[in-house]
Amino acid sequence: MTKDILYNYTMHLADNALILAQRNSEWCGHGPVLEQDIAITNISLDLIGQARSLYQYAAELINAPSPSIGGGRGEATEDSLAYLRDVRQYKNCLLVEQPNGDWAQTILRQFFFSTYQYLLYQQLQKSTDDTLAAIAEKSLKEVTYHVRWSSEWVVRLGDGTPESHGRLENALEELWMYTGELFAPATYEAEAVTAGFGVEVSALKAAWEQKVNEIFGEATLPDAAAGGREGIYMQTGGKEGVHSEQLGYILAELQYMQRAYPGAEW
Amino acid sequence: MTKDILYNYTMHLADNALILAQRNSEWCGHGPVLEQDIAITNISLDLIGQARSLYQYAAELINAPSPSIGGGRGEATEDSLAYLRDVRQYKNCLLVEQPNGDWAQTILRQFFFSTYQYLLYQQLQKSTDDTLAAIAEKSLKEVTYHVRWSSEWVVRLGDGTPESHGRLENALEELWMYTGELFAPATYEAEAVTAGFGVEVSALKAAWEQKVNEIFGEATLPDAAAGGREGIYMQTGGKEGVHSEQLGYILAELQYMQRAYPGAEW
Amino acid sequence: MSVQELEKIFLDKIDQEIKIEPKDWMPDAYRKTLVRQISQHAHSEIVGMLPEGNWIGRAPSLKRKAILLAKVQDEAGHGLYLYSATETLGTTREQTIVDLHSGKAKYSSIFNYPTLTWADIGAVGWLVDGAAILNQVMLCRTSYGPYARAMVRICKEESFHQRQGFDILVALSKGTQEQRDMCQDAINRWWWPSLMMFGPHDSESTNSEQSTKWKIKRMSNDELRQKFVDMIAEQVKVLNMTLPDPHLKWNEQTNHYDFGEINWAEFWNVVKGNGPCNKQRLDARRKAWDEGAWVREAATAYAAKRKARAEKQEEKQIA
Amino acid sequence: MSVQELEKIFLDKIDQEIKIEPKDWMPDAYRKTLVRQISQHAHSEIVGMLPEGNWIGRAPSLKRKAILLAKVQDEAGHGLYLYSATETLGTTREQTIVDLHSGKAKYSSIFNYPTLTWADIGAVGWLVDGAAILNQVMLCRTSYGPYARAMVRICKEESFHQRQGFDILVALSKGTQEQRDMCQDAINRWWWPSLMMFGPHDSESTNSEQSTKWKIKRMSNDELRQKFVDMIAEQVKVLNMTLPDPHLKWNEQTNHYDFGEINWAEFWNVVKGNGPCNKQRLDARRKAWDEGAWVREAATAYAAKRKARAEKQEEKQIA
Repeated sequence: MTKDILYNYTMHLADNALILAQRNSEWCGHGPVLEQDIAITNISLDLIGQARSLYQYAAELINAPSPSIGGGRGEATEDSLAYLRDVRQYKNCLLVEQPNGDWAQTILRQFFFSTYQYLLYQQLQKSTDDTLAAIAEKSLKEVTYHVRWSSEWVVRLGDGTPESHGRLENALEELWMYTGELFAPATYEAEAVTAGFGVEVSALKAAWEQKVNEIFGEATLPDAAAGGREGIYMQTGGKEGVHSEQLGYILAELQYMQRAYPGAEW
Repeated sequence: MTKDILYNYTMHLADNALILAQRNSEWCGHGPVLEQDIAITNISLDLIGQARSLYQYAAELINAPSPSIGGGRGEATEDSLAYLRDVRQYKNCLLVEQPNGDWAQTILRQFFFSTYQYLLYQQLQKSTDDTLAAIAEKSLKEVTYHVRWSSEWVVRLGDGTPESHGRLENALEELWMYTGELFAPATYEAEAVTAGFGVEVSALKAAWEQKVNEIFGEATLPDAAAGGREGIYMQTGGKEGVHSEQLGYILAELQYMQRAYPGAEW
Repeated sequence: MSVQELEKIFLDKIDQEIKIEPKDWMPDAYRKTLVRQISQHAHSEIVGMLPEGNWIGRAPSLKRKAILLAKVQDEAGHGLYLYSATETLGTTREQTIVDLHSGKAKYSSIFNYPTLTWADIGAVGWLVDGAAILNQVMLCRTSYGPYARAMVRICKEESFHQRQGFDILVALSKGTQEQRDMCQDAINRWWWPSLMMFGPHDSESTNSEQSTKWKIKRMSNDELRQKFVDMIAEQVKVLNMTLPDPHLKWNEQTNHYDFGEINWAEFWNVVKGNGPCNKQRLDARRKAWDEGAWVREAATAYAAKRKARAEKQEEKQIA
Repeated sequence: MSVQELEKIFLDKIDQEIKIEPKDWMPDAYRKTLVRQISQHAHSEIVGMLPEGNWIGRAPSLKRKAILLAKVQDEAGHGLYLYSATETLGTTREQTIVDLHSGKAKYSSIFNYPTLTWADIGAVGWLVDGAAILNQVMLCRTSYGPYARAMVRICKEESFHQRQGFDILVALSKGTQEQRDMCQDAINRWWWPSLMMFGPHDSESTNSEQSTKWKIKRMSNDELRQKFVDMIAEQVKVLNMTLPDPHLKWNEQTNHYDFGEINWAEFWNVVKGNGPCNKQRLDARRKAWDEGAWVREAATAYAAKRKARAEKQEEKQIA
């Protein structure tokens, strides 16, 4: 039972990292300036690295003798978990699957997510589960950089030109409704807290808002939850597998080779 | 041997129809005006119908006792042929896999292709292969409408506003280089002519150019091969399976379900 | 004639089941109600193309692809009939569409849910079209002639669509374990939203009473909903699936199925614009419209040129 | 000093294998040749990101995805080093990029071929990077200092890339029949274009002679090509694959592989802009640049604001 929770919890963390990595990697070769092409690819690489560690751990959990989780397709591996689950099995939050849009939208998505992930991993380092704690600790350095880089860009765009300011506001319009889900615990997150190894995400909200508002201040934007966004309804569902229509297309591309050539080694 | 040729020839015709149908269907629900949303969807439906007849025939050929073709995955069906071949096995011409672009590009692609297909099917009706002849005859009515509809739109855009005229010219810039392949016989097309059931595509070129120039005249465009396009190099390869990078993405979406749920009936 | 006399003639026609036609006098509120309802219905057809269109590219067989494509095309056709019906009431298609894009006009909230798997296409056909049909069958006898006649055409096609949707689910229900799970999951997600399609309880429904008097509506929301539950609760047995309602139970007394309470907070929330896809649906429609502007302009410009040329030709021939 | 004297100093340095540095006097033609060659090299790195980037989203395992992403990122880095090297010669990065987009500057024609299957990613790494490395190893000793130093850094990474490409093909060669077919097919399509990467025969090469005198180039096109053939003809055996050349044969006399004649018509055709992807590659680069304009402007505007604020702050502190 605890193992089921641990598995789901780990998969959620892994899916978040993989889907955002996949989205960011669409920029590779198409960035607005070479240095930033490199930077966003770097973040993508960090996130794939995190995803791999987490999937590997989840695969271990599945493969260890215990009947309840049910891998189905033989020995689970990081690749079977990433490439052979369909939309309803994916547990990432809605935020990370949203389209790249323009650079402002990509930056803001990264800033929202990295700020959350930073706070999450800070707590997760202290998890009673040693593997999760170790992965969080190792990833925290990377995430610290992601927060810094995306914060700087939010400020640069917000306090840049009228056009960049406007585009950042549009991005906010697109993405704000997906931020609430980060702090609304899914079943397995609540269970993971009870079981002792999970982080209480609702408790991260205040610190997250503080950081967002601090950076928004520098970016000459009103507070994120102000400026007409006070009452915006927060979308949820992704963490429980009820996604937007975006994810199906992401998976069709991501998984093509493993689906088309079942059982092959690469 | 003749059966191999017949199979390849039929698959080429089928792939052309399917890939263009798939492209056109991307407009469904997103057309510039409701009546045209319906019209382009209709063309898509006609093309899927043609593709199905042709794949069914190809599957019959494969399934009939004869060792040489090699289906590989058990009994061939229209769906196994459409959904379980990868890029290098697809035999459609490059023209039909090009992106929809704007309405002008979609229209011009359709006009170029339908005009070609009309001339092709006219000849194919007389094929010594009864099934191909019957499919061509049945499809010819549909294609006649596709030619009329797309011709009317070429004229409307060309002789509409300066913007629509300009967009049509851009479309011409994008697509002209893919028209030569229609009339450059692939190996199996040449063999099919020799075997007696195929159409000599190079012989269709003059009539095609005449029709194109007639419509371009009405559309206040210079002749298609004039206006700086005289020496444009014609891209080939699609009919022999050497495609543009577009096709991989088309297939990833088209084939997702059959790849993800192998062997399932729908 | 005085307004009172005109109104009497109007109400007499309604009484005698004579259809009201575009040129007939009708009360402003009747006209307004119809415009609101028919355009909302038209928009539902058009916006409804999006969740189903989402699976055209990925339909799992060529046959299913063709059927789905034809179905979504039919919906565009229904949209056309209905926009024409609103035009008989003096509102142009363009104005109607502008109202959709501005958020002033509504469309059925059901289309603000995402289609996540292929099974959703089956569930939408079976449940959503199934619910729509009950409403539409009633509207075939609505008092406004053009609306009633549009409905007759639409109903024929819709019942076909519902069978196709059910057929998708039948195939899944006979399939692999993965397919059966997909089927049940889609039913679970679409059941409650499809019950919401009939609108609030009769006691809460603000527009219903007057509409019933005018015979625009001929059955109440709750009556239609009960009919739907009774129908689906039987059909779901054929699929060997269940409806996600622990309170669903045949009631010997009423000869109907009892069922649980709808989550009305969710209903109103989606109506208010907070459904999972409200923004995506409107954005997609606006994008299609805005990016199509130059095409419509070109068509208009060309038609004008042609007309001018034809007139010139005529002048010449006369001269 | 007279130009003659300056030129003598310059040529003496070349003779004595002393690197030419940015502040040194150099003949205009030397500078021009270098700008042309280094910027072409830089553009090749950047355009070269596209065919490989095409498979990042579809890489067949997470490990391969990470490796490929890192590789394409390295290429962006190489582009940066090389743009910096052209800047030392007085040409800005922006100007260099404008020349690429206008079609004035060239890039390696190999990147105008499409990557159609995953095996192409292996073949590109093995053959294309393999060919590039031979050229680059030579350029580590080129006479212009900043170029030579950039090459030293690049070479280290490139040989790593080539091994990774080969490793992809090794996995395929040990895989299923489909994978082995995919591998052979990719080799068939990439072999001849990679031979063309070394440029025309020495007898046809217009720029070579002067470049050799100035020690920009230190081996001829044909020498490098032969080295490449000798290397690949051995490595292909490890894969149990073949090269698509019936004339390929070990020659005991020359101690080299003989090989067939290149299709020079195809070579020149692609150089002229008629390759399968010339238009797509340039369009993609232009699009990235144009759509990034507002981002670059915002960064510039923000930097200027910051600077102005800092200066104001300083003034206050002084006052």
